[in-house]
Amino acid sequence: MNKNDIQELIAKRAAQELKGRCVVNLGIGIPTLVAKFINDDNVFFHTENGLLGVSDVSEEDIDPNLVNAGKLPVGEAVGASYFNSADSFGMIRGAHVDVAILGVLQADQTGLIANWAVPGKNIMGVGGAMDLLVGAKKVIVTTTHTSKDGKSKILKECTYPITSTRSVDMIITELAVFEVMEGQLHCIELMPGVSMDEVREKTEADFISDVTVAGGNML
Amino acid sequence: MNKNDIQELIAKRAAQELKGRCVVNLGIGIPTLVAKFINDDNVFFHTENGLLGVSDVSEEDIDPNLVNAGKLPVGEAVGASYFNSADSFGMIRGAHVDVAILGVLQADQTGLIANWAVPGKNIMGVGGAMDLLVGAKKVIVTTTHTSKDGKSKILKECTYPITSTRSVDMIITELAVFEVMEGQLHCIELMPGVSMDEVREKTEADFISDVTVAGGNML
Amino acid sequence: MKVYSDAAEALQSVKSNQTIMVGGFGLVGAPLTLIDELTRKEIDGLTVISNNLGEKGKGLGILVNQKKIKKGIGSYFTSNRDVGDAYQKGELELELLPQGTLAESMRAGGAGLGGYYTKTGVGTDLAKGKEERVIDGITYVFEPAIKADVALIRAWKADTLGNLVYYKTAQNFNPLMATAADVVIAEVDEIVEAGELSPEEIVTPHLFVDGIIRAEKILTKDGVVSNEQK
Amino acid sequence: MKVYSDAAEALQSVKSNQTIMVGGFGLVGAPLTLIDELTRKEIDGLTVISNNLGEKGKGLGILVNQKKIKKGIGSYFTSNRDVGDAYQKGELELELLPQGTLAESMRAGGAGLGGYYTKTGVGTDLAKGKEERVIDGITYVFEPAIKADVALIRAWKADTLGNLVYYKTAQNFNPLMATAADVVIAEVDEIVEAGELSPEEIVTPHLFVDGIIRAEKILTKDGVVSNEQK
Repeated sequence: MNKNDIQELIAKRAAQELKGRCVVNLGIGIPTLVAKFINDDNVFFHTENGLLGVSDVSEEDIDPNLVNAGKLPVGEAVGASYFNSADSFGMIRGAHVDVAILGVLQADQTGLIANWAVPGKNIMGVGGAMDLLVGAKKVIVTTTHTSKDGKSKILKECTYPITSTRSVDMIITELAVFEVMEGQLHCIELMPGVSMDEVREKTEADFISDVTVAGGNML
Repeated sequence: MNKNDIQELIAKRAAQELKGRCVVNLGIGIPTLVAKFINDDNVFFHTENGLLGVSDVSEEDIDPNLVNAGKLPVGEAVGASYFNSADSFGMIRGAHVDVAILGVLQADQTGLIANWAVPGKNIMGVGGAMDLLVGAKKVIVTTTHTSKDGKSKILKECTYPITSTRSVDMIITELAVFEVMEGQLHCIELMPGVSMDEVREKTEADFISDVTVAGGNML
Repeated sequence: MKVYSDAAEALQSVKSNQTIMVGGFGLVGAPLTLIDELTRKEIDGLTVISNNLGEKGKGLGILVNQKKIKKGIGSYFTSNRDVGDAYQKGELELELLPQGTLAESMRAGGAGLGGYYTKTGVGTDLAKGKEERVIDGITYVFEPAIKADVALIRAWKADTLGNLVYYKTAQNFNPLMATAADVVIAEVDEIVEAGELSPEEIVTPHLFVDGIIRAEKILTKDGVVSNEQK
Repeated sequence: MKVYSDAAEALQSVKSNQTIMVGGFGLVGAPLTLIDELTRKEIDGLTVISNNLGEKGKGLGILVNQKKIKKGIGSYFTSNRDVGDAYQKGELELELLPQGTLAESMRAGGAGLGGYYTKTGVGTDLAKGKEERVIDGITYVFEPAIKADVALIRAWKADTLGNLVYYKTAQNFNPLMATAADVVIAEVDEIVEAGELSPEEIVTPHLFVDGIIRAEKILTKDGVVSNEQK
């Protein structure tokens, strides 16, 4: 699979988690792609720079003053509303956002994540990451399973500074889907064509194999 | 003078304090009358239940959902805006209201006031009084000089619970105008026909006679 | 978000001993239809957070007389003498807060904050027992955030998604309460299609709202009347 | 409230070593005309509170390169590499706050609060040295309110009194900064007569605004251009 296919595979799987009426905040990168796979009027996208009701925008309708948190142009859905940054983060911290889908630099086997700083480099940006972690009712991580140099991004323990003491609920990669239950990582699903051996090999973290849904060729 | 004349005399004098562009919050009672004596587009009235730009309303234009903090019907001035109670009190506490004109039960010779509770009776209502005291840049008290039973309302020390540890800036009665300077009460003006002797007689508080403007028949 | 056909259905989940926020400044912006239903419902032990506890025999004042309210949290109870009487008899607990503190504590609750420091009330009887803190030379008191199980609010228009706009000074505490309760039911004059309210005019985005009903009681110059357009 | 004829006049009172809030999320909703004037003004030692410090060589990024900024307070400096470089060289102090904390601290400053307790950041490097407090079983950190000498903001329309409305996601931090500075200057696309903005659509009431100017720099699909309608 090329990079694009991998990202779309992950985003598509994450989209399946959005069922029933829900308000969803999408992070930068793979999370942004999730919207492409949602065709449900009951899923509402929130962006922390001040809009509930994010939709796609066509090239000719781009408005430079209508962007998402990644500063990419977006559209305005029917029933959308705008608000200032304090009100927007009030929604997030106050648990009025149902799901946040985020990218990570690292995740660990207790569900803690690191996605805002790299030691040795300057700590230069956190944006809304910490607010989303403490506030969203459910947090789903979408990430490639390994970094560019092939190292596992799902570790025994994060080596980068953590984003929150709150564990995420789910991690979706191009290889598998993990759930965090009682502080432990459970692999609940393999992606099509992926074996548990491959997941074990490419994952530093300890996890419990709990595959009840056969997405691939073995349990 | 009858009660009405007394109230109008006090309100009219208070109105003279509102010069230049300013945002003014008027309390219940005599303060509400102050608006009658203002004919200046640069004076904007704020009411803490959520409106900047209070104006008079004629009987036929009364809207039951458009009221001031005293729950009396008001009108909407040109350039008015509405907001929720948290934003409204943010304006007050945040020192964005220039002048508050308030009634009192008691004031003392250091400028402290009591206007929200009477000991022995239930403490049942404070409303926005404490917020206005800590927040408004200038606080003017308008009050009859004595209570119904003839006792001075300007005391050596308040016997009722104080509204704030912040002193007011000015006290206007039907007998005189006082300013609070460096924690002391200064009588700066006598109302027409009022003698300093009468003021001294009807005032329990110690004050400094500092009458530079002859409103009446003596200095 | 559900559009309920009547107040009884909307308040089905409201139970005894819950904490309920009720919008309005006096009767202005109060959810009169929902309050009316509370007076008919067999519940008690309520903690009611509202600027006032209605007027004598009106609005929340009826609940006071029905002894359904265990505790009232508000800023101005003076306008209903029955509240003072019930308090004197020990039938009603009261917590009095400065109006700005009441509003701000709701906002804090809705915004996921634990509490905040305000200048208001410092050195007065209402700050007795409250923690003081000096920040940059100014003394503040700590006020905890307030939340509720249910908020009953009044808006002007809702769209079918649950977005709300308010009417003039009938706004007051309503948008704040909408953020600070587990279940938020709004009573409105009119329900319009999604897309009919401009994105810039919406004050309460739909993510805060769980249910809406059309108001059956309306405040007019001549007092509270039934909504004849119904 | 004064309508200034140009940015130079509007910023006449801005001095070295002041704390200045600058609106915008990246370039969206940033007061580009006023920033442009800052780049021409002979000042330094500024503390700038803004979500970002512009982009490389754009907006506030120019001020960074001019070494006029002593300290930046914001949530996301990554989008301008020059910021990191200046920080490494010790030429620029930085204070990084979670975006929600940055926004909330401005709101607190504008609303006369001393500070507040938030869950955000608890247990992370950004909360190091910050006071923790457990309220109802949840751990929060204390965050002080933020204020500034001057706020430079961007709105869509102003009326002649100084009431402001904003455009879509160009709102962001602007209405908050309008409450939290001693002097507030707004740059707008259009100035209309008082009464032309509906009382319900006004986001920033005029009591917050000290001066307005018509924008000369406008963000378009093709980047920042001069306002030709001028």
